[in-house]
Amino acid sequence: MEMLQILAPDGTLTGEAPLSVDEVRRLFRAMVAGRAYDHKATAMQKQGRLATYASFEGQEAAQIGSVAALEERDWVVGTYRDAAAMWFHGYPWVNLILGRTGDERGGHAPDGVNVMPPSITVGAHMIHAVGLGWSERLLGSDAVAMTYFGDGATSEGDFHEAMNFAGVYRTPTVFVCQNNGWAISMPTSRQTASETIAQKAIAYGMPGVRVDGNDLLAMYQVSRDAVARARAGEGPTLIEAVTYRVGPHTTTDDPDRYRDGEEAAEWRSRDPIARVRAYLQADGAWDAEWEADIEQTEHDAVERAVDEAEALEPFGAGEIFDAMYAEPTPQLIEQRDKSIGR
Amino acid sequence: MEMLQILAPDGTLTGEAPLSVDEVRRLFRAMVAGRAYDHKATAMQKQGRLATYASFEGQEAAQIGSVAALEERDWVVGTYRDAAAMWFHGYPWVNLILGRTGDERGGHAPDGVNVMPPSITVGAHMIHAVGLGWSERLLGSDAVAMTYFGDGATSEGDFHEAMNFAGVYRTPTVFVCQNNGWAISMPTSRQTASETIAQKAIAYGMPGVRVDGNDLLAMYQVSRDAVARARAGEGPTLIEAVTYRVGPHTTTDDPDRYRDGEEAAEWRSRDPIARVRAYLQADGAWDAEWEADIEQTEHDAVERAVDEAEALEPFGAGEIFDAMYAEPTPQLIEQRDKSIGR
Amino acid sequence: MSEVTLAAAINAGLSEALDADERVVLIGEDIGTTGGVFRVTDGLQQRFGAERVIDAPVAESGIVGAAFGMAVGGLIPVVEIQFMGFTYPAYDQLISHVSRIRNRSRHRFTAPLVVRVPYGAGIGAAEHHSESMEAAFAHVPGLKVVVPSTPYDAKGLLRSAIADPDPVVFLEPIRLYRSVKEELPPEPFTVPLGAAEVARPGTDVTLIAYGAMMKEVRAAAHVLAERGVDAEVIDLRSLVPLDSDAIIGSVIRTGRAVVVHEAHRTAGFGAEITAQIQEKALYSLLAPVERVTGWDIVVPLRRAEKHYVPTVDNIVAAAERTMRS
Amino acid sequence: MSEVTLAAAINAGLSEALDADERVVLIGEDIGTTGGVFRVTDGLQQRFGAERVIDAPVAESGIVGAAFGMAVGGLIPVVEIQFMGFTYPAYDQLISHVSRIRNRSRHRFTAPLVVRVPYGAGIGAAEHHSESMEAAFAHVPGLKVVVPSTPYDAKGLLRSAIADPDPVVFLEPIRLYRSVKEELPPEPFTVPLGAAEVARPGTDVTLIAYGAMMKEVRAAAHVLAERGVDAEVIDLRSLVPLDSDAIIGSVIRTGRAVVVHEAHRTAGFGAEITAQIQEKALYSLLAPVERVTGWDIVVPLRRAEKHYVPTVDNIVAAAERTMRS
Ligand SMILES: Cc1ncc(C[n+]2csc(CCOP(=O)(O)OP(=O)(O)O)c2C)c(N)n1
Ligand SMILES: Cc1ncc(C[n+]2csc(CCOP(=O)(O)OP(=O)(O)O)c2C)c(N)n1
Ligand SMILES: [Mg+2]
Ligand SMILES: [Mg+2]
Repeated sequence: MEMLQILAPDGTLTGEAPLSVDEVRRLFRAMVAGRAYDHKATAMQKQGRLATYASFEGQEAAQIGSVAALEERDWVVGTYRDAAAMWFHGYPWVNLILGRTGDERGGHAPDGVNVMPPSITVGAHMIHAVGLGWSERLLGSDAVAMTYFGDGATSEGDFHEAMNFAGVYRTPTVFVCQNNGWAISMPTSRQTASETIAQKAIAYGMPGVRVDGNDLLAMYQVSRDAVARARAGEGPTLIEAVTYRVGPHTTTDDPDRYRDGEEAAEWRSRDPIARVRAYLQADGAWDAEWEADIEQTEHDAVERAVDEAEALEPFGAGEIFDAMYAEPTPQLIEQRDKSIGR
Repeated sequence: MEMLQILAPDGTLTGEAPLSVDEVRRLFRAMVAGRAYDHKATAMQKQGRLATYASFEGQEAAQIGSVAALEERDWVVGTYRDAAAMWFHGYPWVNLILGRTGDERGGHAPDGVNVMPPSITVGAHMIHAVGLGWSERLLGSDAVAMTYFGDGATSEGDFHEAMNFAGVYRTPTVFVCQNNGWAISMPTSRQTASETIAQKAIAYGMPGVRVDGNDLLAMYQVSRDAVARARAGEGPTLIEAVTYRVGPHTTTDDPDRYRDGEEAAEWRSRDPIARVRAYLQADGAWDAEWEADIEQTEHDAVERAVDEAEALEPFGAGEIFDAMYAEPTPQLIEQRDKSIGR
Repeated sequence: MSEVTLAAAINAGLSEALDADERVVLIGEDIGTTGGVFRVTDGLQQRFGAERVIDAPVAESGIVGAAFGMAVGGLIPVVEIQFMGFTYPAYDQLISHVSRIRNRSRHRFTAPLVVRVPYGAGIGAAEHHSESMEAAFAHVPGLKVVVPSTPYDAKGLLRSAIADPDPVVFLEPIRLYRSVKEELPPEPFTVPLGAAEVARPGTDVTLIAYGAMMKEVRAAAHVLAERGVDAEVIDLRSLVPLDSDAIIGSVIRTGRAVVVHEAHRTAGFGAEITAQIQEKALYSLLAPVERVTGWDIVVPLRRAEKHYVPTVDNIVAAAERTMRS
Repeated sequence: MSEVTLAAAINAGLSEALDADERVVLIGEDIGTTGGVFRVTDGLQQRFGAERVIDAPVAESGIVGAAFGMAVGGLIPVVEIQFMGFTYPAYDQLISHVSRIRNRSRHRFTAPLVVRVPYGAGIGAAEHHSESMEAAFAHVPGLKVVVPSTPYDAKGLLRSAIADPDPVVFLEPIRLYRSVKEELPPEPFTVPLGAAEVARPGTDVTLIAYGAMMKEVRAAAHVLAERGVDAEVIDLRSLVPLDSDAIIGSVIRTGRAVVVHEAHRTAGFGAEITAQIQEKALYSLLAPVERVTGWDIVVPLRRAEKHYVPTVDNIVAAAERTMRS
């Protein structure tokens, strides 16, 4: 299968840009923000302020290029590695950080923000996006659901069931697989004997497209088209974003145990942010000062979110009981009383 | 995708026959035997002598044509609807009948018969065939495992995981999907948006073939090739046998609730046994007396198996505890004592 | 008014719910054109259309997962899984997602869905068709588990389950689908979740059960009465939330208890009930609480099934044992 | 000889088993090149090759299902599931197939596999990484469930589990992987399945626990001793088969019992133990059996996890409550 590319690694256009320069600047800024968060979170984990953290460095274009195709009313259903997409769609940094500190309140998106808490189990959440889009349709809305998952997740049975349901019911679902080459220590080539992830769409009677996941413009274009199809009632699409996890799986992982450093170095040189920078620069729409400026601003926003998250008192012994049901059962009330007293 | 056919519905050859006339006569006889069992079991259920029964009428060629490609050391892993294939591979009629009367001893295949008890859960057993073939390879044998399942089973996540494992590890597995048009009341067209089942193989990097499941010769040919590939270490194959369930799903089902009688009538006219009969007849290798003779003999064999099954005393209150573990746990011994006394 | 079966009562409850609230949808295998393997959804697709009464591919995890997404999105899905033995592929969706979304989003997202599950043995069905694994659901925080034993309760509890803001596993005793009948009031009604019912008041011994075993337990109380033992019968109706007060109150009065279920003994729900009784009523106990349960074996097939399912005699004998102390 | 951790003891047990029997194979996610998320299989793929130490795709049902087929075919697979929270997708394979094949084939086919599962909270892990759902396995007839709490038992029980002709779910307390150490004999040894161990003899009250909670329970016995209460500590080691005799014998002597587990309270395995005690030792009980357990809530994340896991204080307090009667 062919891989769509619009922006060559050196930043030159090989096709028509689907976005204006202003729009590209906006998305460039979002990628920079994502990276600011990513670096901050990695650093915090090293200081023991976060539980494990899963970096998405190198996958910023795959996430921002796709999520940018959504309207506010649409849904994002992603994983532990999709913070940039979630944030772009309205999930505040403070929530993301809270979650990573180990606080359930991170999962409480603000009202009106249609972003599910990140899925930690691999593979089970794509069918949720199918259900969400389906409910929107039955409730008379044209909102669509975009779901993010990795190459590893395609091995789970639930991936298959989600794809099959979406195909059969033509639900407004956009499946975005970030094929980042690895599932912890397992290379994609050992995850499946299929040559591409995109071709798996054939098994479900839906279109599958393969796209350079480090190319913001190509990501945007295929996502825009998939969203438009879904919104028009023409059914789901599988997008395979070919990208790479340049960092470790999580902060507890040591990639040197299973892969060659050169591979990662090679992919670092295909950095999606650098590619857009080169494009904007060639267009005269970039200068170092501007980037330094937005970087500082976005970094500060993350810092503020960190402060806010860390200022929040952890749950007391009683509060952990408060959200199991709308009303606690008698058993839970009894247990809560014991817990406070115990 | 094209559908392979060698024997046209009127019994004329459209390609080269992969079997000698003598071999075809042998498989014809096996199909006749299968039907004798099927009719007997359906009748017994109506008399209340069996629990529910799932008829495979019309699917005899799909089963016999494929299983005939196996050697004795190979494995058969099928469902409640695959009695003909299981029997051909050595699973005695008495076991099949016992199982349907509701007796666990039906699941005890004779030593050396590599046939798993029929899977009642839909979809979960294909991965067992993957594991079985894998174990054969690791133990130094070239035996392969053939697994039977329906169109409905392809919707289960376990189908996907089985196919994926087989693809990744190139296990000696032959996946035989009998696409018989229906999964209880669900037509295949609503089970998946994929145009064919065979094309699902693409998602796993394995060959998929579509074949006329009512054509004994075509079934044999694709199965023989798939088995040969598997045995040679060249990996798994998905075979989609296009056929039809002319009877009800099980004896408790009423197909008139969900499908047009004409469709079944139309398929009855494409009977796989009649097709081979016409072929043999044209070849001068069939006469009515011979068929009457084998039919009687096979029918008698089934009758003897029925007698044997029905003569077996049901388990007593104690025996139901005997096969949970190699050695019963203290808890089970205590419960057995209670059960005998209670 | 005529009497209706438990199956018909559920059908009526579903029909009313579909009528009352556009957000209610049904999804399951073969629930549409055939009305389900037990005909519990008979006629509903014809009446409410295939968009609201949805025939699903054979994929239980997908069905529950999709229904979860629908519920988060604002619908009220009522899932049917054909038999309890086919819920296991959906166990992960139920535990990891359905039961947790309220907690992991601190009330922002909720999953007000109902999973209807025919359960239990006694009809000589095939392998995997006779399961009673309610304990595996009752142990999962965030789920509610409801088990009716009469047509009235079935309809009333179902309406409550559908109205409940949290996910409910709704267990339907296969054996009682058509073997119990009663007249139902013509107007809609509900039965609250979490409230046990004293099915028969008594003073000597408390028989505690739910769902499929209630028929045997009621019959056992009758036999015991004839033998001069006045048994109180409690139908739990909900396992989660559990009406512990009803259990403890009764046992404190009677001093004796027999807990009955068809499920396997080890780590069955009867252990929980027994543990609670000894925790809260130990000093009232005149005899050990007896558990009458299925054994720790796969439910035997048709020819030997009867050796598995607890009988009236077993229950009577257990009650009499408690009377001897 | 130097001391080894529980993780290292398991590694040594696996290594010995791979050495001793060619039919033993390991399969799991990331167990090869990385040696698993907890490094329990460290070095084994390098030593025994990728054909016998198999890195699997992310598909738990497939892993268990394939291992099942392998086991029927004559191998002895030892599966690793990365965390207990990821066993649920494989629940159907375990219940419907692994646990049943011996019964449904009346001994013709068997599944002598082991499923290794890191479990339990206490390390501030992410969602789904702190589960203690042992009751959901113990309730399944046909499975054995084993839970070591020391390096010696871990190695000895593992060898027995691998040698066992039936499927064993082998639960490894994450919290103890590296926090307990002891010297092991250089020669191979086994610890039988189904035999509890008296970890500390005592006369006043019996503390019953297993796996992850043993450290707290041992410490509680120590505190109690300082306060003049002589606690007997029983480490169950196996939940199925259960050493009921050890439990009952002890409680008959002490008259008091505290059952401890980290799993949720409702329908947890502690209910089974409690039920058995009151069934067989009611007249010896001087006080209600206490259950000290995790609550009926999703295990809280890192910042509030401590409010969930039972503590030494909780156990001491429960034991002291039993002493008051
Ligand atoms: C059901 C389940 N199984 C296993 C895991 C452990 N695990 C966490 S991430 C991961 C790899 C996922 O790889 P992929 O889907 O490619 O996503 P990536 O991490 O590369 O973004 C695994 C196996 C899990 N979280 N859930
Ligand atoms: C896991 C599971 N879900 C549901 C069922 C109920 N059921 C039995 S057969 C069947 C349809 C299977 O259709 P298909 O795979 O096409 O096989 P066929 O019956 O047509 O041979 C269903 C849904 C089951 N046995 N197991
Ligand atoms: Mg990946
Ligand atoms: Mg079919």
